[in-house]
Amino acid sequence: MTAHDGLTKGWTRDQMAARAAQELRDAYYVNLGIGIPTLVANHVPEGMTVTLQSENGMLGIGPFPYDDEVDPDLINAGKQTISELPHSAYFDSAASFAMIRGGHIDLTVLGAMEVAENGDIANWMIPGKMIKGMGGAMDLVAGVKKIIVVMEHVSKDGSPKFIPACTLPFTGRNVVDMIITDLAVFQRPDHASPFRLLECAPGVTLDEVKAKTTAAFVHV
Amino acid sequence: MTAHDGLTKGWTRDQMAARAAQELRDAYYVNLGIGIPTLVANHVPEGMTVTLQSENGMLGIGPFPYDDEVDPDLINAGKQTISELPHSAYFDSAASFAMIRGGHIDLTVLGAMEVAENGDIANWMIPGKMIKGMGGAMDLVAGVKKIIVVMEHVSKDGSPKFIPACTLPFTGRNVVDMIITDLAVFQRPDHASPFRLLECAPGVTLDEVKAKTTAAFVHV
Amino acid sequence: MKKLYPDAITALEGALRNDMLIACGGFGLCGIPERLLDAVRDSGVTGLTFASNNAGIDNEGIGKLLRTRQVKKMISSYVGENKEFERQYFSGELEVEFCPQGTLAERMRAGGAGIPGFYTKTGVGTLVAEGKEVKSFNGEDYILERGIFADLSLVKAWRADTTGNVVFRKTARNFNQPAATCGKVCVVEVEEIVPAGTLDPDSIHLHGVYVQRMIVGAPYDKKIEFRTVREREAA
Amino acid sequence: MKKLYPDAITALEGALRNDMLIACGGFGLCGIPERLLDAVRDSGVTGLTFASNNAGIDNEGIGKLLRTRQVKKMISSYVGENKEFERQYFSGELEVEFCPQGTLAERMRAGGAGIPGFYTKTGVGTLVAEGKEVKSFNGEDYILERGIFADLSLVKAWRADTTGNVVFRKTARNFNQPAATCGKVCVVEVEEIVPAGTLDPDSIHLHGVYVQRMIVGAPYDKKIEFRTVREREAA
Repeated sequence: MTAHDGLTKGWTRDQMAARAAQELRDAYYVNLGIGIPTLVANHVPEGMTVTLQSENGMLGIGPFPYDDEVDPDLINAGKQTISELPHSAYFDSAASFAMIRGGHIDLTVLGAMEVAENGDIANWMIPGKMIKGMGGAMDLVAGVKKIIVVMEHVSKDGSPKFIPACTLPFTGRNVVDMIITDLAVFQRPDHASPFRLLECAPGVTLDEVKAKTTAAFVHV
Repeated sequence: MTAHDGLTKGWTRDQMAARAAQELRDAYYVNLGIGIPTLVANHVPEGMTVTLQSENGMLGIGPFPYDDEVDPDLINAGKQTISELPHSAYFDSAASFAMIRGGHIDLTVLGAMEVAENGDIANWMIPGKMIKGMGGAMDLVAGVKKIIVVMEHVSKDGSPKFIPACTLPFTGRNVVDMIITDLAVFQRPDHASPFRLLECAPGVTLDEVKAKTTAAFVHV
Repeated sequence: MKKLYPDAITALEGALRNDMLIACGGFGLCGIPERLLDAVRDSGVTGLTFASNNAGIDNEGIGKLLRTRQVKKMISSYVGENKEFERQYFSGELEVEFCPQGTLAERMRAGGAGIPGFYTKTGVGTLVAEGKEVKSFNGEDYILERGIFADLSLVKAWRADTTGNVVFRKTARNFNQPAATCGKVCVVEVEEIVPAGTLDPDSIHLHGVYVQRMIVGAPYDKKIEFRTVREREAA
Repeated sequence: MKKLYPDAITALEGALRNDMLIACGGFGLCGIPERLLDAVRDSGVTGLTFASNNAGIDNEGIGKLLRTRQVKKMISSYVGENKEFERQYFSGELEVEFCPQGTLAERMRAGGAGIPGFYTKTGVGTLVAEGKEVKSFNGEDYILERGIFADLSLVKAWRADTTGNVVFRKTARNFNQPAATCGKVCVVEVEEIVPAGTLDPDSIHLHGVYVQRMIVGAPYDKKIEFRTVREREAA
């Protein structure tokens, strides 16, 4: 059974994560956001060494621990208990963001509420609703070499999320390099170029992507 | 036999260091410059715990090592081999000067070519001669809580070193708290006040100090 | 040089006053100075500003001090999972300065290192940049962020020697190290005190020069926010 | 992920070019990347700028590259004990930017941490402040210093695991840690490589994320600038 059985179309959350994992390269240091981005860790290609950074102070995130190995002093940035790998190492929060801000992390995969056609991203605040804070998201989009957004193509009410300009408060300006949705993948080679439609999910047509996207993008 | 036998007057280098050591307090963290200041370590009062910082990355400087304990990886800021104490600890240069710049070192004792009556100090450069560099001196005078200068009262040609205004390039401006020379001790309670003559060395008169000092200072 | 105090209340004597700024370690509930926060609550001081990545959760960590209305302002990057916080925030009782996580950590480190301001790309063009100076370096905009100079640092660590050399354990290090450096007085609670010479001198995370007072807070009942586990494969 | 190279020349392949900026660790002769500096000399690249606390001594450390006229400029805090340096300096062949030791270390750390500028009290009102922006914070003047963004970092360490986690030994750590972080490419020479999992994960001084290439440079004949000893008391 696959998700592309004709009844559903587009990518599942796990397939979106798998698509993002195709952007990994050997020896990459990677920071994964909460939600779908976390699933990317399950799709690291065989034989590739990818080291996951957790911004609360760890390189080399291991899988969830066995029940009898749970350690309250060992959590990820989502505050979930995790485990250690042989090459794991710890550091403080200032050192952690020195790595991030200093451009030493190769790739981050983040969720978003909105991405604008110029690469702006909004993912931390809805005015009038409870504001929880930006956590490390602003630091990540400002500092990491490559920024991949993984998100549903449209919001629950059906409105596009890849749009001409963000309506919500920005997390970062002109920072996104790639967008992976359940319907399509968009990419741009640099921050002066427009996004280009790279591929559509199985069963998804260009027309459907166009209909559900208000952002301008290039396509073949 | 003492130095005050009537034949000599004023303090020896070692006595100047001993006088500076009277400014130590229990639990102080202290950075000692090269030369006379280094001798201060020999005069830490009995029962007092003073921790010496070396700006190349060590807290808890021990004495020179025994010949068979010399370790090329263990030197002080003067590049001399030293030894370790039970509470010694190491760190990198950025961390070392974070301590210094951040005001966490209680006291530093430094040499000087000139000190001005407003607390300016010059101790790193003579124009026209080979410039070796300021090393950590500018950081120390800018960051340490209390700055004590230990120097000969006059230079080799007999000219005063505690003067109205520095003639040599500054190491720091309005930073010196106390001056200990072979003839006298000057102190000021804060950086807005003038220096006050605190004491004269045995056999030294106020008139002699006045004659050999061009800086204005307060005295009883 | 006696840095070890018998308990948290004694260790905080003379170090607390109303309307002070406290830098506090911890990430979520991981590595929070529980004993010291309890003692701050019991002291009754009010009008506190906390520089702390999080605000605890209901009745844990700084959350305890929110409940007693002792906190005036939080400087934090993430304050979710806290109903009382939400209530006070919406009613205007509690002021919040949102600060990106890395900027917050760097501001603490800067304060500790005598650096009153530094430039960062983080937050450029966002709400975080409002009211802040912008400067261009090599054609790119950066904003000026300020060092945090706190009145008091509250820190949770793993082990310390009698002279105040401190080590943390795993991800409980987090904000504890930078928070420790930026306070006029730093009080550290540890799980264990060991004799000087026990800890590896090459492996000290927080040096004695930063630590004025210490207590042993053990035994700790460390709380976990999200307990996630995997199944052991059948043999 | 293969970070270990067979020798210094191989490890520097493609990383060297004329007129580049190199951040280099070491304090005096303590913790200098001897093998890598030899390989830079042998490569013949010229017009180099070194950010390094010292300039070596005659025919040791960077002193070797001064002798071969490969160095255009030094960014240093102390350059004494070096006759050839003195000669080139006075003849105008060598440019020197004197930088206070703590400012130099912080500039390297800032470059590594993505901070293009920071304010410091060090050097205010001195020659070091000339041409630099001054800004007042709480009534006190500070000068703007710039982060160092180097093309290459040359580092000497004690041990590393195969993934590039590095530890230093005693005061040989010095500038090696901050220098390592501020280069586009960081090459580290170590005394020993150990398997991943050997080093204490709480005690890594330089994390693998910063280290692109490594070599084992042992055996080392570590030189001492000033050998000072004390007499053993008679039994």
